[in-house]
Amino acid sequence: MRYLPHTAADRQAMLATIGVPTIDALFADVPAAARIEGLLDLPRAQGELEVERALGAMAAKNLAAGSCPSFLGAGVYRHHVPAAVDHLIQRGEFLTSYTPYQPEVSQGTLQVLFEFQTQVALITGMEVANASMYDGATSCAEAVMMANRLTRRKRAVVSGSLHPHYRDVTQTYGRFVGFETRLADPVPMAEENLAGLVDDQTSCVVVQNPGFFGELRDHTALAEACHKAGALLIVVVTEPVSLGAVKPPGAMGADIVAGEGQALGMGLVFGGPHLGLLATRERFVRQMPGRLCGETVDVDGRRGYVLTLSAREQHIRREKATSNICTNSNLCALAFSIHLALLGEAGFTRLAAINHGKAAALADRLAAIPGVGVVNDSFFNEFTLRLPKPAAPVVDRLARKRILAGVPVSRLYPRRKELRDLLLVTASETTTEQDMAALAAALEEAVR
Amino acid sequence: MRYLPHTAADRQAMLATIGVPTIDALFADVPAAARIEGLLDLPRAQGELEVERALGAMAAKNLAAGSCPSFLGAGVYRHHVPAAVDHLIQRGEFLTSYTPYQPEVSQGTLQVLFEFQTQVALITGMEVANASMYDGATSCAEAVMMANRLTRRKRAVVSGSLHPHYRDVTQTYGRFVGFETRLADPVPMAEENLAGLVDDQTSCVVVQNPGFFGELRDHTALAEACHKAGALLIVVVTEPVSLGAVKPPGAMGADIVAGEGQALGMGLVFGGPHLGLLATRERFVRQMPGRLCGETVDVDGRRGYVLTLSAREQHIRREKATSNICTNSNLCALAFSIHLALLGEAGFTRLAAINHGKAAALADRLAAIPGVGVVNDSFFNEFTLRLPKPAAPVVDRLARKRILAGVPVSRLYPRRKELRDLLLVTASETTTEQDMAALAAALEEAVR
Amino acid sequence: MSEWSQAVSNFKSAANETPTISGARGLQEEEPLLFEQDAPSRTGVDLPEQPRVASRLGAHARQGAIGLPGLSEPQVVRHYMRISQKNYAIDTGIYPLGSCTMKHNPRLNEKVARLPGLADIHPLQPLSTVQGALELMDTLAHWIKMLTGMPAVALSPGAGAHGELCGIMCIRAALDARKEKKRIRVLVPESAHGTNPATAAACGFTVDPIPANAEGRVDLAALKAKLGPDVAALMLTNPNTCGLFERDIREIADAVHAAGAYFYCDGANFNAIVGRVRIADLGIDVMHMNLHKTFSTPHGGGGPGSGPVVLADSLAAYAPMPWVVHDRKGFRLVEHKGGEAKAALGRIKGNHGQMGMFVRALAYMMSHGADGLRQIAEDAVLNANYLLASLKDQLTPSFPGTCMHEVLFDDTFLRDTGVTTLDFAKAMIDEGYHPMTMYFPLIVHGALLMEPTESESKDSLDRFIAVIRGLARRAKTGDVEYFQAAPRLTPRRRLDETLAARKPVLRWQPPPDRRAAE
Amino acid sequence: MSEWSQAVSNFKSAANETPTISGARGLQEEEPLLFEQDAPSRTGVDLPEQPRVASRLGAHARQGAIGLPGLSEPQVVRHYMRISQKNYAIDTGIYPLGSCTMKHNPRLNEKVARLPGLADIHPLQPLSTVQGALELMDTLAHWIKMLTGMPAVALSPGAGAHGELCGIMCIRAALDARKEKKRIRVLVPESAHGTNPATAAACGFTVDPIPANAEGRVDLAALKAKLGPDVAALMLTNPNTCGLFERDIREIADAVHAAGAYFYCDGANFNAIVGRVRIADLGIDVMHMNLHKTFSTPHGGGGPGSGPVVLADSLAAYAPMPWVVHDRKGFRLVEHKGGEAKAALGRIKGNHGQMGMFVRALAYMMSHGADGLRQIAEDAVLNANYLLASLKDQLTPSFPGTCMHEVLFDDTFLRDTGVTTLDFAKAMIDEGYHPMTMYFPLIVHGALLMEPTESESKDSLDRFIAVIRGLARRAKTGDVEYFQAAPRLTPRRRLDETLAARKPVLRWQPPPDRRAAE
Ligand SMILES: Cc1ncc(COP(=O)(O)O)c(C=O)c1O
Ligand SMILES: Cc1ncc(COP(=O)(O)O)c(C=O)c1O
Repeated sequence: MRYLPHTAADRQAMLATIGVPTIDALFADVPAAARIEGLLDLPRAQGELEVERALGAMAAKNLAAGSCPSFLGAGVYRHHVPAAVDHLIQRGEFLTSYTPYQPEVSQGTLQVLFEFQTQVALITGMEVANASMYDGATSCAEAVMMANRLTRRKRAVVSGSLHPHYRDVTQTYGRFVGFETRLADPVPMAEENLAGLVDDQTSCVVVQNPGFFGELRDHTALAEACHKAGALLIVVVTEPVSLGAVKPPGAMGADIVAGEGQALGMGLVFGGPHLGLLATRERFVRQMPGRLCGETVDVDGRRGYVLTLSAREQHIRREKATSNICTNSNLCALAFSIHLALLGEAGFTRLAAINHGKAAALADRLAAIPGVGVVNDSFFNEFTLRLPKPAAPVVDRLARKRILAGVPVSRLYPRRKELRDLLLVTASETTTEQDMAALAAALEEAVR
Repeated sequence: MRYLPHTAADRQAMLATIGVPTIDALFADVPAAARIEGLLDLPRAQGELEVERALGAMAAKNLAAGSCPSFLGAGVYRHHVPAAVDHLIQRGEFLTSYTPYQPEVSQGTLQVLFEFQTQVALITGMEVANASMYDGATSCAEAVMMANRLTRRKRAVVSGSLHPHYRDVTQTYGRFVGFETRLADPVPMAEENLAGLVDDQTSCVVVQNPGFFGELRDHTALAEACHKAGALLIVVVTEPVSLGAVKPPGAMGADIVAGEGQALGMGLVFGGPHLGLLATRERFVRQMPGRLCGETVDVDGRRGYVLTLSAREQHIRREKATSNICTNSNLCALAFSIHLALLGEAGFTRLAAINHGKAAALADRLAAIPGVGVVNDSFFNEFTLRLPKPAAPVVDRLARKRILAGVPVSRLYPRRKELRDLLLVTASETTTEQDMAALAAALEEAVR
Repeated sequence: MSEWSQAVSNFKSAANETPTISGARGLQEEEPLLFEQDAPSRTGVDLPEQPRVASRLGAHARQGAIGLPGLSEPQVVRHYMRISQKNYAIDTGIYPLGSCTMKHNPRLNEKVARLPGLADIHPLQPLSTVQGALELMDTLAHWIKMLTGMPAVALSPGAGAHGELCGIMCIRAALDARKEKKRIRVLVPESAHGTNPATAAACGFTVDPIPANAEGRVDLAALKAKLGPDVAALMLTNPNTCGLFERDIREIADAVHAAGAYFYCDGANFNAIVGRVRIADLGIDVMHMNLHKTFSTPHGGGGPGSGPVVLADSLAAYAPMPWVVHDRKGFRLVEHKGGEAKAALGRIKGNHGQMGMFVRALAYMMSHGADGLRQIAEDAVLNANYLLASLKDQLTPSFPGTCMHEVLFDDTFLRDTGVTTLDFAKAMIDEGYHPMTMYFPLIVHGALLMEPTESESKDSLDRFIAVIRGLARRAKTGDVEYFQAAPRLTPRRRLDETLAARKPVLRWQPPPDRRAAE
Repeated sequence: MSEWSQAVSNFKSAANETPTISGARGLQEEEPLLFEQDAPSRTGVDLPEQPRVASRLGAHARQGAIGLPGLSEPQVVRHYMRISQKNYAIDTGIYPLGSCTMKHNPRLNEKVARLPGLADIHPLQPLSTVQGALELMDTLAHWIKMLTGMPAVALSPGAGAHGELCGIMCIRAALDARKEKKRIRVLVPESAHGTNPATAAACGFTVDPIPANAEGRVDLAALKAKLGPDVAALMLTNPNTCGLFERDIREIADAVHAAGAYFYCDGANFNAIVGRVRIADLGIDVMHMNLHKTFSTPHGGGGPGSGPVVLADSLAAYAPMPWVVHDRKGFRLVEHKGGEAKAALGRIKGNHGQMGMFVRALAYMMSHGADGLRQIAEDAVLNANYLLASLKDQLTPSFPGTCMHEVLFDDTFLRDTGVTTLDFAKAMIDEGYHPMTMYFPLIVHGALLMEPTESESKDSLDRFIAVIRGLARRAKTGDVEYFQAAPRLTPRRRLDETLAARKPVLRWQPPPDRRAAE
């Protein structure tokens, strides 16, 4: 077997050194009833060629988004990732290293984290960020738990603008971790009165910007209301590219930003692994979950980096830790950081402007289809269409023509009839004139 | 422009340091008549996405051999290359370094070369090998020039079994470098009497094994005849995988082996870059063309590697050099070496056995088609079919069915009517049962 | 020169016998932060003109600069190349971190994970366009269930700790269904990984530690004594973090079940037993495994991972959404509560789990096959025991007998030398070795926990053994200073962690003058 | 431990202040040869059973073992990871090798070169199945012709020297066609790259050197004096290897043509003038360019390259096969002599040229566009002049005035210091810099030829300048020993090249006892 270096002779020699006659002797502690004798009923070892063919056959049954006009978003965004990103993250020194517990031989990963934390803080307008969470949805749930600890309260008010997966995850965590989630209804373009739901038991209000339906809102007043009531404002960002064009949460007075970083550096990957972002104010840092990298010096006085404030973490504090998270999304953070480093200020803001421009152009085009309306009062690169009929069958029909038309809201809210005709549509720098024309034509036909 | 680090301010500051007002001042030596004012009539700079799309569109117009049953060989062979090979050769330390002129910071490349030279010597059964040539064809021509120098003669006798590209290149070199090439006719399965063509002006005889038509021959007697006449025997190998199963040139008394290494580590790449191999006897090494890596020690007595015997090369000897070659095929040599390192003795011999077995199975199958005959008395993984009609139109017809049936000999010898019905067919470890069935069925139909 | 360059060149280290002007040490380059290489307007990505259409941002446009640095592509590539070279990796050497299973990461897996049909698909595409993806998830689930003998698996957890959370939530849900609100204690051996107590506590349970016996295993009597009607679960790692198989595991399971509690198994060390032990037959109710350990998906410097959770019938109904169902119409996803997901505990992660890891893990499983996976366990255990046998006279094994996939030493062999486990580890770094896990598990003094995995050849282990033995001898001869000054040969030497924690600097800040100028 | 391991651990270097047991130095690992890690039967590639069919090898089966080493995949990956880290690369730092144009190699180009539709096509597929590949070659040819203004291009040469061979063959063919057999002399400036005289000599010409004038350019009078009815060609590099534009180039061309000879231009330094100078207007008959220099295809440690040759009408008819023709039926290849290839000199390489390099070079051209390519030349020249201006008071420029893409110094600044150009270069290595080209061109003493290329940022150059100035000062203060002992910080220190050449060891040999045992 190509991955196993031992020859039969090696194994014999090693058993002799150990002083046991057979390998079975080393498994003597296993209760007989649980021993597997012989081989399981699974295929035998296969060569690269066979494995590649088998998985390639599965891959071939899927419609790759890049091979057709594609307008899906709803928390997962397809952007062009520069070739250097994927090349660099595959370097063995990054790819095959562990958590940087030995800083002397991990300065690579540590410097990446320090830079990543800085980038996340900058684009969100926050003071500090951590080294990543699993994904945006779990980051959101952990942000609520963090707010609970900071406020010593246990009730979260959740906007209807929050992505339904984030709502669900936060609710699940709430049920088992022990906090209450008050969920506002998902209403496109609602002017929610969340401040009105804040009481003295409320630890935080969770909103998303751009919202799930694509709408943009300024939460400055909400932040003030929260603070007045002793609660915190958590702003979720599912499309980080928006931060190149849109007022950042930090400028609205957000206390915690929970985000999804996937749009930068990663592909779609059918939804994971993605990248949970978490940023906050400096004074809250000791209640943050997850790893933090900090600057220090070595014994020679030279600048270097270490994991720090570990007294929050499970491996030091065990049951008193701020979170149970251990492995996070380091390699995704690296991809995000490289992509953002390549973009820089000029590229990032321009990318955002192009995304917005394409979406605006697309919205105009689709709004011209009889019976189809754009619901949004504002948006970044994603907006909601109202169709004259249920959206899901329309999307299925277009998929048969190899057009991925968007996300029918019913996929995420199957039981809400009032959302049945809504379709989320996203454009990006990858969207071409031909893509738009193809969608417009096919949609017009489908809703006729 | 993403690859250019200077800002306008940088350029200004640097011009000021230099003490010239504008960049034009630095181009003052260019005759006015040859200056390009403004921009050439070529497209402007494009982003990654645009370039990728444009080249992707060209790629999409080709039929990738891996996407259909494919049986082409004739000097270029498609094998499965383990994923680790392509990953490792892309490491920037290998990919973006120059020729290892500074050994202290090039031990990576140098150790690779030392290992590569050893591997090539081992599989060819020769004493030493160099660090690579451009490709098999130029390696063959340089081998003849080397033989000319060693024998101080200027006539090469060339077998009809030699690949026509190699024959052509050797002939072109002969014409301009100044040596004679006596070409035997290409006759499938000929028992050539090349020894009979050797005279006291003959520097070498060039044969290929497996021959162009796939046949295997033992050239031991020919080697003896050459040596008796003061000439050298050059054996060409275009399919290195054959050396895992077939008697190597070194065991036949070859003096020089010129080969093509593409089959190991590289893909097809439409014919280049590939990898020229050149191996010989130790006593001929000072007349070898190309780079050589040798073992030595550093000032601390530690083993290390350097480029050596450079007194043969153009950068030291200029017009007295053994060859004008400078840049060779280093990265291809690396790919070859990694692939062979992964295979090892066991994998290499087994790969060869599988190739042979698949070809034998395919030959049996195709020979059963009425009107179709296998011409070969022996072969490794490639053999010649005689069809009942010209081969080229048959191949074109099968290509329209997305079957790449093989190489019609007429593609390489368009003016030899007697070869018109011949088709070269290759099988390898990548050939499946279904591939064989598809070819057999389509061929049967096409020759009916 | 930039400020950074000056800083580096001003530095003259006492430790550097050959100070350089640049601060570089031959091939070991110094590299500033991205932010220290900024030039406004510069970019490493060329983008087309933006379309001219009316803005829909409303009043929400960003004001002012963000502060991101501008670099060209060559600078960015060089930046990451250079800093990458400051990392140790399994690709460059043995990485014997106990409990982390740092094994070879095949490049085939990276390749297939990047096939557009697997990497470039959106989680919310119509299911008709992702049948192959669902098939892959279903196939992976099949392998996992066959390997463990368990009837159900939840694929969505993002890593091991998330799998624990998932498992403990399932237990909570089951207890809730049984209306057993009073079960608030979770028993956790003292040797457990930190995530175990942290998970139990996060879910509102009280963590009750169980001591180990003299053989490094759960003290069965102590366990039994702690069991009672308020106990929700036992969280047990098996093989445990001392590298030992809990040989009483079936009795433990029986006792736990008899007390009405559930048996959670931390399967982080599944590598030791894959293909040799049927989890279902150990009496386990729920177990997570780490695809980034046993099934070789790369650790990536700390993630991403994937922590599937296998469930016995007792808990299967509570598995979180989503999951894949294969019926006559093909594959589909159960994404919402209700109906067939009536009891499901809900969603614990966005989308459908770590697909990128699923592809890699499945490629790994298929490559090894039933035979190779069993061989993995055997070779991993063989390698650990070979280390044990070859080091036991110089180092001090914490427990008698053979071990499983990892071997635990304590610092008795360093007693009175003045050399600590940490010093010893740092000297290993100079020798070109990543240290083992240190000071964990907590139940032995100055723990050194070594897990070589099956990826190491005998020759590699022999070299490692020679170095460890040499260092141990050196420590015993009293050369304390040598150890205390180690490492000397790394890009940075020992770092001041106290300073880092006391005055946290968690991000780059523009220098004061630059901020003022803006 | 293997023999190799023992050898390494026995080594105690005088230079190593901190000797290690393993021989490793922190992250710098020692790595034996593949052959020293052999275990028979082990393999890193799993292959299926071989089909059971009758052998057709006849009497030609291989007898006995080959001697290839058996390693597993983890070992092989680690082997190449480790040794790769002993290389300097443009990815890790400035690589100012004059005449080599070591510029940034974009990863986009690697990506597109691996598209199956470009990488996985056989050169002898029916032309109907490779129309996109031929289109790509045709597009590349169009760019090259537009950039040079020349009417024809031969794409097949495998590298620069091969392009030279192609060009000189074309000249020979043209002379043959003119029946001018007596033209046997080729004039080559003394500053020329070694491939120039080697190429001319290989084609049977006598090489006649032309001296340089005091300004580092061709001595026009000397050239004219050498021209005569037996002169076949002038081979001139422009910009030349002193980094200077041959400002008399049009007069030179006229003189050459007046004498009935051809003007070959070595275009290795095309990077200096791309987009700013029209080659056709310089009077050049034939010129090669190096796609692996100007157009950034990676050097790969010494190749592969690609050396297309542009031809004036005077020589176009002699271009070697194959070439692409675009007509109404699409793209086709001219592969054989005769017909439209009547005068063609024949084939000089297998297949159709370095397709893999064509893809990369075209991606590079399209990425830069007409505007970016011109900017390349400007920035390359700017960077070289910036080095010149910043170093000229410490080092000694060989010639007055500004330079083009590279700057030439001689060793006058080291006179009487005891430090040689080589010593100086080795001290640069300790500082983390690859040295410049040394002792070339031959026309100045102890040459230091620096070509920064356009890829270096101002900050990178500033750091480089500070180090070079610092070293120059150090040399002048008389610290000879420091330089003579350099490099100290590299995986190996100065290597004994004399020993290597005197007793060549060009391959690994099994140790005697092992051979005996077989
Ligand atoms: C025994 C044990 N349990 C749990 C975990 C946590 O797994 P993860 O890091 O994937 O969250 C680890 C990881 O180190 C472990 O070793
Ligand atoms: C001026 C000059 N001419 C010719 C060559 C030869 O080119 P290649 O190495 O591609 O054969 C070089 C390469 O270094 C060169 O610098």
